[in-house]
Amino acid sequence: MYSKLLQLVASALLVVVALSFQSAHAEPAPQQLVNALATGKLKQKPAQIEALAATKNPAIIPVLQALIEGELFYLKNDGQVVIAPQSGPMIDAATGKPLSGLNKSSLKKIKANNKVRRIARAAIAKLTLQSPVLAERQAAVEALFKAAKPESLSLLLEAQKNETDPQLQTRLAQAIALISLQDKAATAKAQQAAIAQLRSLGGQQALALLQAFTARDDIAPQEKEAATRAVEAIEKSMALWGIGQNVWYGLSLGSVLLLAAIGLAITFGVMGIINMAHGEMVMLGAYTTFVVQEVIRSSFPGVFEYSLAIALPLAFLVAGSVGFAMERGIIRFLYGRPLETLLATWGVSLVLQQAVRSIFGPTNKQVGNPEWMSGAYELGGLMLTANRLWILAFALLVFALLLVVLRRTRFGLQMRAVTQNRRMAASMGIRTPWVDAFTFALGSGIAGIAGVALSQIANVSPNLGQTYIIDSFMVVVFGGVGNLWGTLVGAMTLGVANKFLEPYAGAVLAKILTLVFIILFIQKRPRGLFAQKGRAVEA
Amino acid sequence: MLNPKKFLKAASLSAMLATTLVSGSASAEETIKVGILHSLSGTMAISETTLKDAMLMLIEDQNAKGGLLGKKLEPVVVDPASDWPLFAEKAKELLAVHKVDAVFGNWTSVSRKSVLPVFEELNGILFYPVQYEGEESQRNVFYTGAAPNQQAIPAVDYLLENEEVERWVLAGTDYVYPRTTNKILAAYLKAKGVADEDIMINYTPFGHSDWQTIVSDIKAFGSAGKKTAVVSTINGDANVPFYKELGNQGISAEDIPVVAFSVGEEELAGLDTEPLVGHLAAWNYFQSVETEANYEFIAKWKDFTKDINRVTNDPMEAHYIGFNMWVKAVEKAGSTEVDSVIDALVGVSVPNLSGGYSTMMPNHHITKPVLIGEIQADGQFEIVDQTDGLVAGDAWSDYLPDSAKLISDWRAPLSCGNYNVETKSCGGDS
Amino acid sequence: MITAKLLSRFGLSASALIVALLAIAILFPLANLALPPENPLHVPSHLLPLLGKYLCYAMLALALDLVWGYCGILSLGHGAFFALGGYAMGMYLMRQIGPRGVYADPILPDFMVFLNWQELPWFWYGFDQFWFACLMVLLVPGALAFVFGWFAFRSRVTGVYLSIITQALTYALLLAFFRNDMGFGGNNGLTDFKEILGFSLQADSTRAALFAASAIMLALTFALCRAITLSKLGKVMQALTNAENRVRFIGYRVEHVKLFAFTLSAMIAGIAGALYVPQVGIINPGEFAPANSIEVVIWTAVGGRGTLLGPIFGALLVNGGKSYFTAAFPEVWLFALGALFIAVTLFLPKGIVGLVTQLQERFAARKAAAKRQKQTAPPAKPALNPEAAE
Amino acid sequence: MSTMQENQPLLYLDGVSVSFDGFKAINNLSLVVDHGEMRAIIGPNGAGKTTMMDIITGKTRPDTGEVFFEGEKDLTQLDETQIANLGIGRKFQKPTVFEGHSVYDNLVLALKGDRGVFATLFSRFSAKDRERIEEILATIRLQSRAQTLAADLSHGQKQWLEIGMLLAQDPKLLLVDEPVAGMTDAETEETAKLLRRIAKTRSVVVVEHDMGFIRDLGVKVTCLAEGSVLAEGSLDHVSADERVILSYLGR
Repeated sequence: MYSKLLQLVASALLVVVALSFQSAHAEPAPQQLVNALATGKLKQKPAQIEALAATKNPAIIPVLQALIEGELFYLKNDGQVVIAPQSGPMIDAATGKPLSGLNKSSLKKIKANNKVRRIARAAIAKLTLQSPVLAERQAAVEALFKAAKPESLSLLLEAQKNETDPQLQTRLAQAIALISLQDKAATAKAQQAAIAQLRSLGGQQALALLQAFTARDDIAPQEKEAATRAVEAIEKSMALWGIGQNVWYGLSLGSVLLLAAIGLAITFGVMGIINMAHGEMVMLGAYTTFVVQEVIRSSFPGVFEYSLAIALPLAFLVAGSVGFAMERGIIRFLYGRPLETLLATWGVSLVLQQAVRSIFGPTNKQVGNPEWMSGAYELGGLMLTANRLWILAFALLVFALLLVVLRRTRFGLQMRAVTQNRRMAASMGIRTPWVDAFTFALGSGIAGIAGVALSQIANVSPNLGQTYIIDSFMVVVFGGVGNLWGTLVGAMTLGVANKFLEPYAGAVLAKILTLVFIILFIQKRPRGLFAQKGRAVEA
Repeated sequence: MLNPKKFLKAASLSAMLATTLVSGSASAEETIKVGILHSLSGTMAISETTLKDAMLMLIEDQNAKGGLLGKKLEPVVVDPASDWPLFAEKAKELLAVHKVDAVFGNWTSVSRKSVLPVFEELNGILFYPVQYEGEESQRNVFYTGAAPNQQAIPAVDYLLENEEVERWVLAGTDYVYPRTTNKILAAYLKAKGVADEDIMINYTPFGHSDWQTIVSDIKAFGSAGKKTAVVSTINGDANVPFYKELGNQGISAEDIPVVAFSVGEEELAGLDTEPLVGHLAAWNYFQSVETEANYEFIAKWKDFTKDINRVTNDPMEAHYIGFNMWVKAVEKAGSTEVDSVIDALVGVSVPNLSGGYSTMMPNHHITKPVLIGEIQADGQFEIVDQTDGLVAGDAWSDYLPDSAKLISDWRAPLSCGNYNVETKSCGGDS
Repeated sequence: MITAKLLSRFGLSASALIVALLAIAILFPLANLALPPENPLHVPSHLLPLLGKYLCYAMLALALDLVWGYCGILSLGHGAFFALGGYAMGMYLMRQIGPRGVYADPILPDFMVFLNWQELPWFWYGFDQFWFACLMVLLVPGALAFVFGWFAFRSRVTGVYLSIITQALTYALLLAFFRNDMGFGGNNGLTDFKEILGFSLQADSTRAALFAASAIMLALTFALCRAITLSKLGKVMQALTNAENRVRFIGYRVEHVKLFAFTLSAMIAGIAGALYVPQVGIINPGEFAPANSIEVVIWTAVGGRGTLLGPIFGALLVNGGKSYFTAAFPEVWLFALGALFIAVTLFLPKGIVGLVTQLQERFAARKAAAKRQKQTAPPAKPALNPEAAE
Repeated sequence: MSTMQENQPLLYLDGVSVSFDGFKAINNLSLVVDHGEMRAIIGPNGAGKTTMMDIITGKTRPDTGEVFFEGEKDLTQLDETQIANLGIGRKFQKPTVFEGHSVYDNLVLALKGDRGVFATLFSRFSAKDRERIEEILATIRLQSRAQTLAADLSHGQKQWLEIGMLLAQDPKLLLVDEPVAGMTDAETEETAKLLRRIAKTRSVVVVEHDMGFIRDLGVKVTCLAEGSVLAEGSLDHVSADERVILSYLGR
């Protein structure tokens, strides 16, 4: 969230500053100090930046900004530092004048590492803390908040006096609290205020500071007492939020399992085909997304944000038609021999994996996240990442749609009729072979759609399907074969159970325990969570 | 159902088939055979296929230069399918049936461990191109990838010095390489004065895909007011979801940098690196190395694969070095006879791609520079640090009590991979 | 005389297989050790462990067929029993290394020294004794199968539910054995073995002996399975695949019958694993991978399930094919393998053995018809084929 | 056999109820079958006839009520195998034989004997067993088809084979679910004869829809409806009952 916000703000800032800079009557940046950036090793950069910052000249802001963005270069021949944005004209860093007649081969990049970037950001923040632009001030406060260094205390206090925005006021107060709690010279009153402030801020950073504070031996008992109570309060609220967070993680893992399994709930659950190629259908969906994004990148870069929406129907079609072909070509000869479908579909899965490997190569393919699926939302103490949120919503949507198709459409009715009593359905005029083929295609198509969503969080490689196939079978069987609700509840239960075990047992043991749980559960309910009942089952 | 006569016929037929199918193809022209033992299917294909292609390119190149000792080199490619016992079987096939003169291959320690006895028994030569945990030195194996002291320790040094990191998360996949590396690192960090509670060690299974909990733990661990870094020995497949989760939970490299030992250009090709800018990796080679030799190598590679987007990576350079070393050693020995080549290899020096020379040490490890790179938005690394000189691979770590007393020297008179300096004896078998 | 007894007891083709296996057990090692390499009949040294490995796979497939083909229990986790047997043998071989490990620790295997273990975990005790390891080869898979089967069969878990929980079992074991904390060497598993019973594993004679042991063991387990399937219990087992309820209602304890077959099968798989490990030289958690267990099912199906010969042929054929294809067509062999599986399911529903039987029957029928037409031949002999009924 | 057992009815059901998902399949059912008695059970579909058999044979556990065999053996506490070994044989509605085995082997498997796993594994086939099977084959008229695969039998023959298997078990009580469904008239007649002959030596409970067949049997009839007994007595008595006519026969 922060980083996303920062990036946005930073780029806005760049434009604003660049504009204000050009029209400004501020004195130019000190040329000598700017050009010094071209000299020396990485280790000398922090000192160079400090020297620039010490001038308190706003003209250095675009220079530092360019350094952060990796757009600062120097001329190989004379060491003049220039800003070379990815698009647009090059600028002389010291004077801000556009340069012409230079090409990139005559430039050498000025390297920056994390530390340099961090220092540059702090330097910019100090200069923009009192900027008239709200966004700039926000970014500045965030940067100083993160660093929480005593030397910025006076600057922050200064800024606090003049700040008008109430939200930013609070943030400033929090930043000041963070710093003054570490400040040995702070007055008792300031400490009290800081403790209260941090208590309301909450979170790990505040907690750690308060804990460190209580361990100090140069503080008065009242403050120590207050800090201890604040620590307790924060710990308690964090524990509560922690449970909520775990539930969220569990649901989110559950939604991934649900997506992976839902197509299988049709092909395996409803039709009884032990479809080992199910994972490969998911893989096809993911590769479809990759191809769609490739085409968009090369031909229609403008619609990248919609790439997933475009990929969805295509993935459904691609996986669906492969499924259709599979049913027509192979599976229809195997009805009544469910275990042999395992063999044939395993063969199909090998062929599909190798086909994808031959066409696309064995390495991972890059599938990008659209902007709206990046970042995170904070909800109290909960951190909800956007892509997980979308995937959860999407999984539920797919589930609901499938339910509607099965329950409310003619095709769904025919499908259920065929799976329940093939002969009866046939004698009633239902074209059972086509219903079979389309049911299988539907299940495969759904798996393809799942692949689009899973491409956002997983490797897109020929092995993609193999990573999900076992979990998918576990979910369907745990939920009860032939019951969509079972798949939903099964996926969510396993997801949440896994995530609650993980903090105690570690990721590996949690997974083992979940598997053992499934084994034991099946002993208790040999037909899964939502077993079909009645005499029909025995037949 | 079957009568015995028919059965016996079938049995002898299948036995015949078995013999013919493993006896391979005899070629008319006299060639020098080079075995390539990399998985082309299964879970490891993702990394190893590239190395197979790299080897084919190197061999083609050498043949264009006129071959070796006046003969053409002939690559023999087999697919061990990421199946460890199959590695041993295929190694045996390469050595016993195809009679190759050297084998370039394997990725992961377990595959190497699986073939070790085969190379020992049939006296072959194996070049292993991947970074590994060390703790091994075998007469028939030449380790061209990094030992822990050629990757992990310099990376930690960089973070200590440049980022002033005080808290450490050692996150890895649960297998030998991360376990050993983390053990070495923990010992090293403690020696540097890092407290126990400032080190968090976490292991995950292979192919771990749900990183929500662990990433949020890392985040919590890192927001305690001390500068925190993650040292990642997370393996292959699990990296993509790990980095995606890092990006989504908003952990930027400026807050908590992650330094990885198993993430190279090839792995990044499967990722949107925009949110990962600034995370680090330590290798002995990056595609972004600015040397003429490297530019030439990259151009050749893109040309060979007919794909301008193909990237190069560290294990490819390791094969490049290893192959050239072998060629030089064969020329030096004047034959491909295994024992003389093994002897000739020690001390051979060939140019590496980062502008220096790599030398084969008596412990069958090589000297290399160590580079630290930061991930860029274009999927490449920007080199932010480099060791001053070359670092020689250390087979036995000085930070593990039991291995500190071992040394390896395959030159006469010692000729031992695990000589115990305390007991003055060559431990174990050998 | 023995042959006559064999014949009357096991039938023609089964006896032929037993005799052939015993013959192979003697002849192949002889051809390897006694004949000079230039002799056309010489069996090269690298081939023996390879063939030995196939024989172990054949034994595993045979074990699976006993439960799948004869009791209708499709286990997707038989690789687990194989691997456990392998680990038991591997632990013995590890202990045999003694002080010859790279760290020269007299007791602890290298990987333990390496991870700073101070002493041998309790479950490694006893494995320095061959007899104890052999016992464990049988007992560990057997006990696991017994406990697992006890619960599963009593709760009447059947069909895909059973298949999936067997898969969950092997998957859980896979993850568990990957953990270095378990004390089984983690991902690297157990390797770098030196000798068995004092004989070097690198020696051709030891290899030959292991190969012979595999062939003899396969013959023995085959005879055992054959005897069981021909017994009344075998008939009860087969009856399970037709009408489990009927078996129950005429008073057999279905769960006991299944438990017997499952446990025995797991033990056979364990033996196969134990013979496999010294021949391939490594055992690691990869053997627990669910895909491996599925492959066993495929060998069995390719050969023909429900016939004891089928799984043996299937395992030999598929693995031989795999060895060949991975070298001959390393880039595309998966296409060939995948296509093979599809083709077998579509065109050979009863596997290769089924096809042979079918052809034989058709041939016999045509011959009989021709004879009848001629009106000269004596009436066709009744089918002297004990397996025709299967 | 103790005299106490002789005095007790062979099968005793009292106040038995069972419901599936709220649907009461059996509702306060009581039924007594005596030694050597043959009883016919009739009733409309869903009257609970098969469920009643499920309860007697241990396949379904009743929610409430008592089920006793030979006076003291509480069947609700036993499972199918134990109940079968007490001497209760059951023929299913759909003929259930081992289709993969020959007729002869089907009978061999059903033959009374030790059912333990190892006893079965090492069991030897004695001359006495052979005699017994020949006898049963004769009873069910399948001598000529002894070596035929059960799968290749006609529907009626499968029914007979199943009855033959019950005979081989030598049970005290036979539960026969719709034995003549799908049979020709001649076969039906034969089956009635067969059952009457069997009933001379043991108790038989027959569930059937075929009124002609029931009449042929000429035994006491119990009519079930909605899970409880509607009427009991001779066929004429029962078919005269108004409630029976209303709920079953009349429709």
